Amino acid sequence: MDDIEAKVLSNDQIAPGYFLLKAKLPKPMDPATPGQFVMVKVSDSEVFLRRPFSIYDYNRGILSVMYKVVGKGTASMSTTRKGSTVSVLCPLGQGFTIQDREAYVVVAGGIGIAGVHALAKRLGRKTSLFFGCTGKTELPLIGDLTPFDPHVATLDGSAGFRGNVVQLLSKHLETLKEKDFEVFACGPENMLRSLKKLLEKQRVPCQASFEERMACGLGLCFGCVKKTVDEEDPYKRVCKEGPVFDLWQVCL
Amino acid sequence: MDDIEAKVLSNDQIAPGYFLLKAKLPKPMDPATPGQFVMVKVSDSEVFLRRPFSIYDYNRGILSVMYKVVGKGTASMSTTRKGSTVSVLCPLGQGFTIQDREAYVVVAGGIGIAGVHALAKRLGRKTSLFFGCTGKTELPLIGDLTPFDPHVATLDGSAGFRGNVVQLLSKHLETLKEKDFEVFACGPENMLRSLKKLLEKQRVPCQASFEERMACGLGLCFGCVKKTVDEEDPYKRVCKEGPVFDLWQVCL
Amino acid sequence: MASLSVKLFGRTLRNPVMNASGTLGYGEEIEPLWGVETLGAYVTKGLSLKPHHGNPVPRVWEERRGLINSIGLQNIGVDRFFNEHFAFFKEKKTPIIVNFFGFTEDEYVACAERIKPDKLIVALEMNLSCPNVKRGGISFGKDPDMVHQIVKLVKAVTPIPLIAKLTPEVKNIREIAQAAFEAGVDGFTLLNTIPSMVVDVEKRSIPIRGGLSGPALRPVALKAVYEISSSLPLPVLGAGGIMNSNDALSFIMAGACAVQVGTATFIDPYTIPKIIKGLGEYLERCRCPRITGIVGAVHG
Amino acid sequence: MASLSVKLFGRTLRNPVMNASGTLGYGEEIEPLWGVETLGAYVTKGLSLKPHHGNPVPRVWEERRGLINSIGLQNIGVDRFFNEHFAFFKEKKTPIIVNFFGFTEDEYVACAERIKPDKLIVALEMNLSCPNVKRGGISFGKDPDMVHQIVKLVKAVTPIPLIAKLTPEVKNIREIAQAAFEAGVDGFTLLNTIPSMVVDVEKRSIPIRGGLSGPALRPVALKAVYEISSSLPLPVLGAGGIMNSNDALSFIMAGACAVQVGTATFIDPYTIPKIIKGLGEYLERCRCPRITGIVGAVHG
Ligand SMILES: Cc1cc2nc3c(=O)[nH]c(=O)nc-3n(C[C@H](O)[C@H](O)[C@H](O)COP(=O)(O)OP(=O)(O)OC[C@H]3O[C@@H](n4cnc5c(N)ncnc54)[C@H](O)[C@@H]3O)c2cc1C
Ligand SMILES: Cc1cc2nc3c(=O)[nH]c(=O)nc-3n(C[C@H](O)[C@H](O)[C@H](O)COP(=O)(O)OP(=O)(O)OC[C@H]3O[C@@H](n4cnc5c(N)ncnc54)[C@H](O)[C@@H]3O)c2cc1C
Ligand SMILES: Cc1cc2nc3c(=O)[nH]c(=O)nc-3n(C[C@H](O)[C@H](O)[C@H](O)COP(=O)(O)O)c2cc1C
Ligand SMILES: Cc1cc2nc3c(=O)[nH]c(=O)nc-3n(C[C@H](O)[C@H](O)[C@H](O)COP(=O)(O)O)c2cc1C
Ligand code: FES
Ligand code: FES
Repeated sequence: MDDIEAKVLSNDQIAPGYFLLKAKLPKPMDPATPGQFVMVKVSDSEVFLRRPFSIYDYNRGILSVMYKVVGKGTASMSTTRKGSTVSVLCPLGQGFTIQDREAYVVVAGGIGIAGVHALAKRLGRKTSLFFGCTGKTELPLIGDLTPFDPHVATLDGSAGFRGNVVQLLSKHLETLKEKDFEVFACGPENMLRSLKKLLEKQRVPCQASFEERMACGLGLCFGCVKKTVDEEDPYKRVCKEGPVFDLWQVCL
Repeated sequence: MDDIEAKVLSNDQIAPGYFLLKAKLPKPMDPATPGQFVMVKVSDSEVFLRRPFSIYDYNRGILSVMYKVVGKGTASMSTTRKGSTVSVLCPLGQGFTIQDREAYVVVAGGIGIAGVHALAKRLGRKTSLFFGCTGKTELPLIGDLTPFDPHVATLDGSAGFRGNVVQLLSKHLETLKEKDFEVFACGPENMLRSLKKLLEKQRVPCQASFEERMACGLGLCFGCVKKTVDEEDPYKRVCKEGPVFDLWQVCL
Repeated sequence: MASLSVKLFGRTLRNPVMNASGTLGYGEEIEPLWGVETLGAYVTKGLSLKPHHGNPVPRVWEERRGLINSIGLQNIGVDRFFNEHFAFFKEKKTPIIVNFFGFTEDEYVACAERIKPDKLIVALEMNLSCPNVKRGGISFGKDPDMVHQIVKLVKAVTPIPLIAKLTPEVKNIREIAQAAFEAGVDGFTLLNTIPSMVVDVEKRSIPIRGGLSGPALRPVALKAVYEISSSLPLPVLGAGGIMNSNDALSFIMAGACAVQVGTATFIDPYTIPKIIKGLGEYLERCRCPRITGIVGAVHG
Repeated sequence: MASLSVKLFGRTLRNPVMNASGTLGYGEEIEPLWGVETLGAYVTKGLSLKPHHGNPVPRVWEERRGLINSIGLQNIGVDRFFNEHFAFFKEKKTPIIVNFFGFTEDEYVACAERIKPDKLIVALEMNLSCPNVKRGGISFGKDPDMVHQIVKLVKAVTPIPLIAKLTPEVKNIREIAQAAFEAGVDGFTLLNTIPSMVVDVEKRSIPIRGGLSGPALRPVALKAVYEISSSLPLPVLGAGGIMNSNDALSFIMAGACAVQVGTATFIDPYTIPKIIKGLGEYLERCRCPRITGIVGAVHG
């Protein structure tokens, strides 16, 4: 783990309101597992705290972060120019743990795709990818995951299945029933909630990546907790024990 | 008076630690008299308040400010790039009032030259200019006033008279004695103090430009006062009733 | 076009935005940029029975995102204000709130007595941050009993609505407000500056001790506005680090029926007109017919 | 090489820089970046007799140049801290200051009793910002009598030096400190966060109520440090918006024998090592042999 001054190689809008930032790290980042994240220092006088972003991709010293503009931090990030520097604290948190299974199911909602991108690539074949978004303008978020030919759901029905990604997944669960498989998910909390409902009966093994407002990203402040079933310490830190949790451990 | 977004044409170091900033105003500034000043908004998250600077020169829509780097505001101003914009609130305060006299004497100490530059040009012939500084590295501050062939004093004696500018002036007062003349001064407070002593006997008419820390520059906060001999309202606002005061009115 | 007008003590103000006392001079100073008639009401510089010369310099100091001032309440005195400046507001038909102070109870009372009711005078705003010289210099505003006493005394001598302007340096601002309420005060202005100081590390000196204003004060003032406006049936004017219309809206939704802008004017002298414009745009955007509709919007 | 070491309650600390309680987890969390042995002393997260789960989210919110938190004192309890974490500091030979709290006098006392003297334990730091549930929830730290009482009770059960950590939300911090002093307290930490809140203008809601920390607090904390250190013969630890070595120096010159850094660590996790380095460089620059030489440098 380290705080690294990275040089911005590109920061392109990949879909309306979504950006992909690529930065060159002067020194290699410590080994990272899919699902880990970074804290980015936004150079803007009005932005005080760092902002957390999943490691979308990291290789040969180049870190990629895919982000959605939702507020002042991401808005000012979107204006970052090629050649400028950003400091990134990385890699942070606990990523996904990968066991050998007959099949893997990766479920992503909207920008949640950024949290499972590196994972999907790691899992490779044996993986079926489900991606849900509001409409077809967000399809570019799939980026280089098209080879997985993902099952797509759009809320407005402008592409693929009309509805949310969990409804779409439910139709395919049948085909997987027999297999020993595991689900990996990242997306808005309500998506994870309905996913939990869907998987409840068979209690399919499932790891999910969660979000929470953060101050430090290092486990120092206890500001970013999620409630779990653990009686003794119900509140776990998303930045330290997470962001990836066993779905069955989290209270949703 | 107005708050104007000006475009920086140049911002060059003219002597070690001294800069001349030239900016193009999109619309003409209201008529300004020599000795008036502007409030510059420094675009730096650590700098909260605007900073006051004399109008070094203004013509054909181009405003010039000569400044010395003394702290974080001027330090960050010195990094302002050509092409960037600065907002300047201008013109502010009361400048010098010019009456017809047989002779004029302009006295400037260090960066104080910035406060009398426009004045000297206005007074033209009949003016003798006295400039004091620490050493010859600061002579470039005289800039385009060399035609006045100024009497120069340096504290280290590296150029002209060795000593301070008031000592130098005292040697020349003789020659002026007979005449009806007026002194105009701008410089550090201790220079103005000794100037006052020097002129006390004959109580030569003298206008001097003063400095004080400012918040608003508009007369709103009463933060920038100088003590005067006025019994009823001793504290006058440098930004509103000043920066130019009748030397004999000010308590030094 | 949505309406920004608000009622305060039976008077209608064209909008809920005022300057904070002591941050817009005597009113004329801002004329070259915009007119005081732009304001919902002009709040006077702090006035006292006798003129005050104020403190020596430095009187202002920059803090990261804040300002520390020790003006020392320089003012020309209540009589000269009305002789020399009141006509200006009459002519501009701009309602005013008269901020005043004293260092003894008698001074407060005598000063309030001099101010004759006028249809342009919306209220008197008493600055309770002043030291009570007869009580070892502790601010009137820190002690519930002193607050109760001074409010009672002043109410007894003036028919003009009385606003108590409170200091943040208190144990429990609710208790202070309660004391003023029971003594018959008509409203509150929250907050005044927070006592603070600066150390110059190079010179190893204390260049200034004074009141901190600006953004640093905002979340504290916001909480005070919320607590008082949700617990007492009196109008509250919000002040403290309001820099833009979003900040103004947060104070209004927290329960302020009007806001006062101080330090922000020093950074951008057009802040007040911009805020007024911004409030109008917000109402349009969320199809809200009038600003009064969102006062206290966050109250449970 | 100038000396940064300071003496506190007879113990020698390698430097005067500590983390502020609750801003460096349980200590191990920072290991990947730098070791706790870098610190003059490690200040524990606030500990209580029984574990506390803390508040629901959001627990942190960004303010312009400040942070508002409502962690709710989540902690594993004093016993588990000593069973599970103390060994780590033993092994690293890092002195610690044990921050603790309670919601009743009994909880404070019982918690303090559990902490056995140890050569690594420099002091207990009692967080007086907690609500006294038996007194309508007013913070212990706001009332001189409550402060006197609780300090007396705790001193009676522990031989370990006791530091009172005060809240800024008081009428007169000198009066509070005096009460603690008379009850036998051994030192002070100034300040804790300022109660504040946020309004979300779009959602028209109050996303968080909590304590404001960071630069906004600095000039207020600095004044408190100056006032207390210049009026009472006890060591003062300064905390509040210290972001760099210049800020640290201003607290030290104002009279703090050590400083605590909190929020700044969240923005730059290397702030503490950088400050330690900066203090050393300052001493070299002005040829000052030891940091203790400039403690209280601005005192008249
Ligand atoms: C572990 C982790 C990984 C993340 N990965 C990504 C990613 O790869 N791409 C991406 O676009 N976003 C990601 N996020 C969310 C991202 O951090 C927030 O969108 C961002 O911090 C918002 O900052 P802002 O200043 O633009 O918004 P703010 O102005 O701070 O707030 C605007 C909105 O964003 C929400 N928000 C603020 N902070 C967070 C947060 N930490 N988590 C969730 N919502 C927040 C607020 O609730 C508010 O509605 C991740 C969050 C976490 C915790
Ligand atoms: C009417 C007026 C006209 C001026 N004209 C010029 C000019 O033409 N060229 C020029 O270089 N400077 C001029 N000054 C001084 C200039 O405003 C200050 O040097 C500047 O504000 C310092 O800002 P800073 O952030 O760099 O310094 P800070 O970090 O704010 O302070 C560093 C040092 O500068 C001093 N200082 C800060 N503010 C002022 C101030 N307002 N007046 C005097 N000293 C101050 C402080 O005492 C301190 O010692 C003028 C000042 C006034 C009041
Ligand atoms: C320069 C200055 C002068 C002030 N003078 C007064 C005053 O005379 N009376 C008063 O009640 N408050 C006075 N205040 C406090 C302001 O009215 C206001 O309450 C405070 O500054 C918080 O608002 P702000 O953060 O918008 O500045 C003054 C503040 C400043 C900065
Ligand atoms: C996230 C967070 C948690 C805190 N927890 C505690 C605590 O448990 N006990 C305590 O006495 N102070 C606590 N504080 C207050 C800090 O110790 C410190 O007094 C305050 O934050 C001011 O310092 P700073 O501005 O450097 O952060 C906490 C502050 C923050 C930001
Ligand atoms: S953000 Fe500080 S503990 Fe997670
Ligand atoms: S700077 Fe505000 S009155 Fe002069």
